[in-house]
Amino acid sequence: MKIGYYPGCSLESSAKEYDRATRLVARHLGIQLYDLNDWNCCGATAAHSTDHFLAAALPARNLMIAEEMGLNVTVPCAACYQRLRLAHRELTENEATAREIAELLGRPYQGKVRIYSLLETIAGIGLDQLAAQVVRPLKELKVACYYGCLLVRPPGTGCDDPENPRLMDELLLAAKAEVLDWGYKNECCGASLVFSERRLALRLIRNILRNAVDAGATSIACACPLCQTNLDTRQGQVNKEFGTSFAIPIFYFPQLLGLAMGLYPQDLGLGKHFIDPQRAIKAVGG
Amino acid sequence: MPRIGVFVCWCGSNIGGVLDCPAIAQEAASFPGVVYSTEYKYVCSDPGQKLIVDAVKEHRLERVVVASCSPRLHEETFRQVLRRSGLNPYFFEMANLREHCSWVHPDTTVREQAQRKAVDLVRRAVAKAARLEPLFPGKIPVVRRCLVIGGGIAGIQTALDVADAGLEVLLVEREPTIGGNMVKLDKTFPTLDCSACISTPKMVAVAQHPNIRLYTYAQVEEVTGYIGNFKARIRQKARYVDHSKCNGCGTCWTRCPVTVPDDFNLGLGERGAIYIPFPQAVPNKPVIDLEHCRRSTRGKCGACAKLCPTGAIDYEQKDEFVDVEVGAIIVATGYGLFPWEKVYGEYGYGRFRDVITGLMFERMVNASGPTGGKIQRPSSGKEPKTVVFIQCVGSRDEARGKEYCSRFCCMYTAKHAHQILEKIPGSEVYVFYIDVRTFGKGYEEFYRRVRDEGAVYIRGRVSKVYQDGSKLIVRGADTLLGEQVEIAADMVVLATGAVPAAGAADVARMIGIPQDKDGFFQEAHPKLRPVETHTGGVYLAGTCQGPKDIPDTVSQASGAAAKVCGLLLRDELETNPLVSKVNEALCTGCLACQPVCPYRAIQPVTITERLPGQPPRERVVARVNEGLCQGCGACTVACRAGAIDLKGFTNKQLIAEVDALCL
Amino acid sequence: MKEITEMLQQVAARLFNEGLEMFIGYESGSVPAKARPYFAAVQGETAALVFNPFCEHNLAKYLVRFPNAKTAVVVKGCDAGAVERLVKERNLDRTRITVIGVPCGGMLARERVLAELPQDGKITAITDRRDAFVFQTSKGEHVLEKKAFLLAKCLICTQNNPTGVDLMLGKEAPPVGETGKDPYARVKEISALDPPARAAFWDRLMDRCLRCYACREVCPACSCTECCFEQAVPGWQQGAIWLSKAVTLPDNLHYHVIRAFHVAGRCTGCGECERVCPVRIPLMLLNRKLAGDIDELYGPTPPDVPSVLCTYATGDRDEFT
Amino acid sequence: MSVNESDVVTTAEGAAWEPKIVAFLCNWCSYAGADLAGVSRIKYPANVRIIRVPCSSRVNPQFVFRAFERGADGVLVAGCHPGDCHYVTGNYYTRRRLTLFKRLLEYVGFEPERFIVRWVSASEGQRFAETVKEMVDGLKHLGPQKRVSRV
Repeated sequence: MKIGYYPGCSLESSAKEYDRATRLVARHLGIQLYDLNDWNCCGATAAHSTDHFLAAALPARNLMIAEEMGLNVTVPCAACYQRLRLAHRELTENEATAREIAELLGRPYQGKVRIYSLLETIAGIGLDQLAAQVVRPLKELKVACYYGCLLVRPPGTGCDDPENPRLMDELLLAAKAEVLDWGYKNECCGASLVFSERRLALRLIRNILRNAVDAGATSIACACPLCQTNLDTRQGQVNKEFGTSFAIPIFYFPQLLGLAMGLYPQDLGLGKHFIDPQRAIKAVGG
Repeated sequence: MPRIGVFVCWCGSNIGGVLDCPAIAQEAASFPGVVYSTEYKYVCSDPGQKLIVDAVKEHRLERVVVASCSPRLHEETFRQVLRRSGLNPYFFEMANLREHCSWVHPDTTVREQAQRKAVDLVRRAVAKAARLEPLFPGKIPVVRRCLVIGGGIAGIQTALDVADAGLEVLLVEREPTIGGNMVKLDKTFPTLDCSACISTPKMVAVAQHPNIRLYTYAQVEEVTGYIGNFKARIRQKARYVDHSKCNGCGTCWTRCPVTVPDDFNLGLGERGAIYIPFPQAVPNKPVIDLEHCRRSTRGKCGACAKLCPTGAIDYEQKDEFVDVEVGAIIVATGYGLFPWEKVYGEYGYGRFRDVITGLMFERMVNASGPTGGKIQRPSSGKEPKTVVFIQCVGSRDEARGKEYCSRFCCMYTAKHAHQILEKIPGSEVYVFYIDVRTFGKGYEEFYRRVRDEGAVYIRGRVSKVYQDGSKLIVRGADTLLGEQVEIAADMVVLATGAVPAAGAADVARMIGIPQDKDGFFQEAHPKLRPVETHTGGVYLAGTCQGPKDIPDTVSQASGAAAKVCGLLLRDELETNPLVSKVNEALCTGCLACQPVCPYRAIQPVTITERLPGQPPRERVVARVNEGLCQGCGACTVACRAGAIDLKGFTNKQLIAEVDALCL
Repeated sequence: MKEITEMLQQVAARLFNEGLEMFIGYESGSVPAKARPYFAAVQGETAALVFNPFCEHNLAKYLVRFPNAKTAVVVKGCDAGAVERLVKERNLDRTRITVIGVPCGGMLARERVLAELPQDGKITAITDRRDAFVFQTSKGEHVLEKKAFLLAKCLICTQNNPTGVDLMLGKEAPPVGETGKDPYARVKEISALDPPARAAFWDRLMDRCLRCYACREVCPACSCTECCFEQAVPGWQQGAIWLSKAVTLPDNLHYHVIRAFHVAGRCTGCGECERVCPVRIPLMLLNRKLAGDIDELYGPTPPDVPSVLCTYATGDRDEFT
Repeated sequence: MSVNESDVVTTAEGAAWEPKIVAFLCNWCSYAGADLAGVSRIKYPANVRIIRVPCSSRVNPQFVFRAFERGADGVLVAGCHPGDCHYVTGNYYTRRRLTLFKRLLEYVGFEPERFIVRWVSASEGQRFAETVKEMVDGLKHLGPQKRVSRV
């Protein structure tokens, strides 16, 4: 399978390990990722919360690049994914905006590009195919799949059911992990509120961690750089603020899939965690 | 050319104040066929009517034109005048000088134009009058028997009322017992009297009524015919128990080795493969659910047959068909619950056992229900201390549910809240609502009482329910305080909205009655004909027409019964003579008219045609059933051959009207 | 063309042996480059049957004249729908009819062909060579490119092999119509005119109508027992008189507009009305307009519905709000 | 739409020409709507002449053409809103028939303003009055319909 790849800025910096794990797992599964030529920022947060037009124009350029390359595109970052999907919708449904953007960027967008989250792309090869690649079943791994908000919302734009998403659960089930049903799958992690409303954001993070741990989870899998950062790097602050003692590793889901496929933990960027994942990795024999 | 009389009405100053009525009458006198023309202050008054009667006699009038107000108001009045004058009442035509002329063109600046328009309108009426034909309502005999489909409280009430009037009733219910949803309820709001105590005596009355024939575990499969003369086919599903032998002793159902989740208790309890739905079922005789019966799943058992003292068990029983003739049909198929599990992910898609529906709560709190009246969490069997009610689940939700209000949920939720607070000391009750609608007698008082008892009403929607350990966390918005609220609940009760009963669409298609956009059966007029349908002889009772509570259901059921009595207690029916007719000589039998008719009044018939010099030939032509035709005329235009015409609005008349107006 | 002609004759002979009572096909006309309908009633008459690129007539309507006989009829791709239409509307008993399909390489415009062939040459054979017809004449061979010599309707033809036939003769013919040609091109041109110009266009055409009713007589969708324009009972008690018989512009326009509307959704597009018009009114421009609108607004009509006007969808486009 | 002085057509007698409109109104909605306009005393131009039919589906396109032949300048057909037909489905057929017929009329050269179809419910007296006003304005702008008129 050939597909365009839009890593987005996070995967070039704080979430490098997400990028690395994604590329490795994709290669292993025979998914050929083609980086979009000269891609630009998707416009998340900074642009989309201040300028409606820019919010569509920035991702539009990336879509046009994909269209020129004749490829659909897969997006690992939840925020990028949502920006691209919403821009596609705006461009195909709102003629006036489409015209304005075409003028600005000097080319029209035909609307031919389909935008997939990384979850959909991997699920697209078939769960059986995936299961066949598993050499190290994640049997001991009690994992709570955490989707966050942007991946599944707004309804109709997300990649899965907004109330009870299942895609990541299915993928990790195929890797033989023990996937838990829990209540905070699609809750907000506080995102960038952590800078302006620190206490509020920490409370949100605390709730997620607590619910996962109460459900019996020994690890959390996620599909969004910001979610991972918040849940991973803020655990210490949460513990300090609320007197808790969380120490639960937060994985990117392709990291776990990679482990199951027998890839080396260091190649999957598993050394970059704040919360040491070694115990969890050892538990699955990694 | 018939002799036409024209009567121009002043309607006091309503017409006379704007138009020159004498001048109109004078001009009308010169129209073709007019032999008498006059004006009068109030033609509809007694002396005005006498004027017509006298003029008909004196001037030997054959057609009458009254130029006055809207025919929607007085056409029938004047037809009666013609009848009294000895003329066919359909020899009458009206010109609408008031609503369509004097009232809308009162200004002196357009007086001349208005006057000219009035004359044109009278000319039109005269042109049509000259081409009127005598029409006679047909007479059709009436079968004095009524079919009631559905044996819930609506069907029961309507059947009893019709039967009490001395008419025969066939009551068909698809479940093994009558009683419907009402008999599942525990108490009824706002009086809190026991639902079963007031409905089971009526069920027994149905079973014992000499004029009611009861078909339970049966379905109407086909309906043909028309008002006064329907034919219906009823399928009596095999019960595998011969009810003529069974004495209802109960040995079989207490000893059946199989246990199946019980649909009467919405899965909260269990029953055997041979069962009666509940102890007061009518008839109080069992049926065998062959799908789960061990004899059919494993090939051996036969315990019930061995135990039955009367030898009533018959595993070889087959479905039977009964063909009946009835004069009227009352549809009372009731409602079902909105399938919330498919839609509402935020309430868990039915994954959480302690999220239940209001109807499940009714069964739980019912002393004869699966828990013996104990309120308990389905997950643990423990008594819940904190209960959250969520209103409008499926109702008032354009995006994912239904746009309409289901009407009774506010009140049953208030009742449930009361029951929790009464039965569980120290319990907490929270109700999330959009609006509280207490539309009935004593309802607002009841709602206030429940609030005073301690139920906390929170105005807002619930965004999420999730399991947190043994608790259900309910997160919602309090829109009055502008805050998010989170409640750790033991049980969540959803006020699921009402939708048409499963199979309503099939019933609609079978009988030929329309459904509204939500699938409820469409009444003939939302205000003035709420129990009739557009199909003559078919009436509606209860929630199949739209969500309603028990008092409204019973009222409508009695209303439908009154309509049926009014219909069936006559010897004959008069049919509306303004119906379509087919000129068979012109009809080519293409039947393009057939699908256009909303009343299925057009059917093909084979006629033998004898043309001079040719052998007789069999040919298919369309024929209009005058009992079914309502006179819309859609078929007349669908017929390209011009073979169908509408009596009272014939092509000839309409063309003459066009010509007269354009003169 | 020769083999199809031979097959036709053989099939006809066989059918008569099996009890056929009437065979409707084509024979050569009395003048060159012309064919005409031919009615064989007995075995011995089958030898005159032919098929060539001048068999432009749609023979389906003739079936109505033999309601009680076992009849066979020859149809081209554009004629097959007419039989279907007549059967659907109960004008024909399908069980009595044998429909014989012939593959069609397109029909030729006679005038143009005659102008091309030598005046005193006698046509001895015609062969279909996919892009051209080859004429053998007593004066030698002539190749007539289809693109230049076919009837206009054949150039937009999409169905030159009949469907729903009982018997198909010969091999399937390759497509005839030019690809990419818009059948509604002319309709669109007329629609683009402003109302007065459109009125002038039609008035000029309608003015020359003779009201001979040939268009109606030949039309397979015009199958009323008695045409509504001719229902006349003398005296003042007569039924509705829809239309005066006067040959005036308003009446002519009335006649043609209503006739087109009558066959709306039922017209099979065979083009016979236009072919038989003695004053060359391009009547298919009316039928095609309606067909185009129906296609645009309502799409294909389900097969169990008599016509597009006998059904509806609640979501039909509403141009009246 | 306003009417320019130069557009005003005068009759032989010199009076300003007034268009004549024949209206077919269904008994249950549009006729009742016109009645309501009367009851509510909503004024509208006196150019319209109403013919009552049980349902808009009773209106044969030939009636429309007939009116034009007899000299009508405009024809109006009004019925219940789709979905609200007294006869359940009648106006759905009307909608198909008259959509095609109106397009055909325009195709053969009738101006769109000559033939109008409107949905007018029994409660829409105002809408009926406005429809008539609009039509009269439009027709005054076009002038008399002489093309197929025999008068």
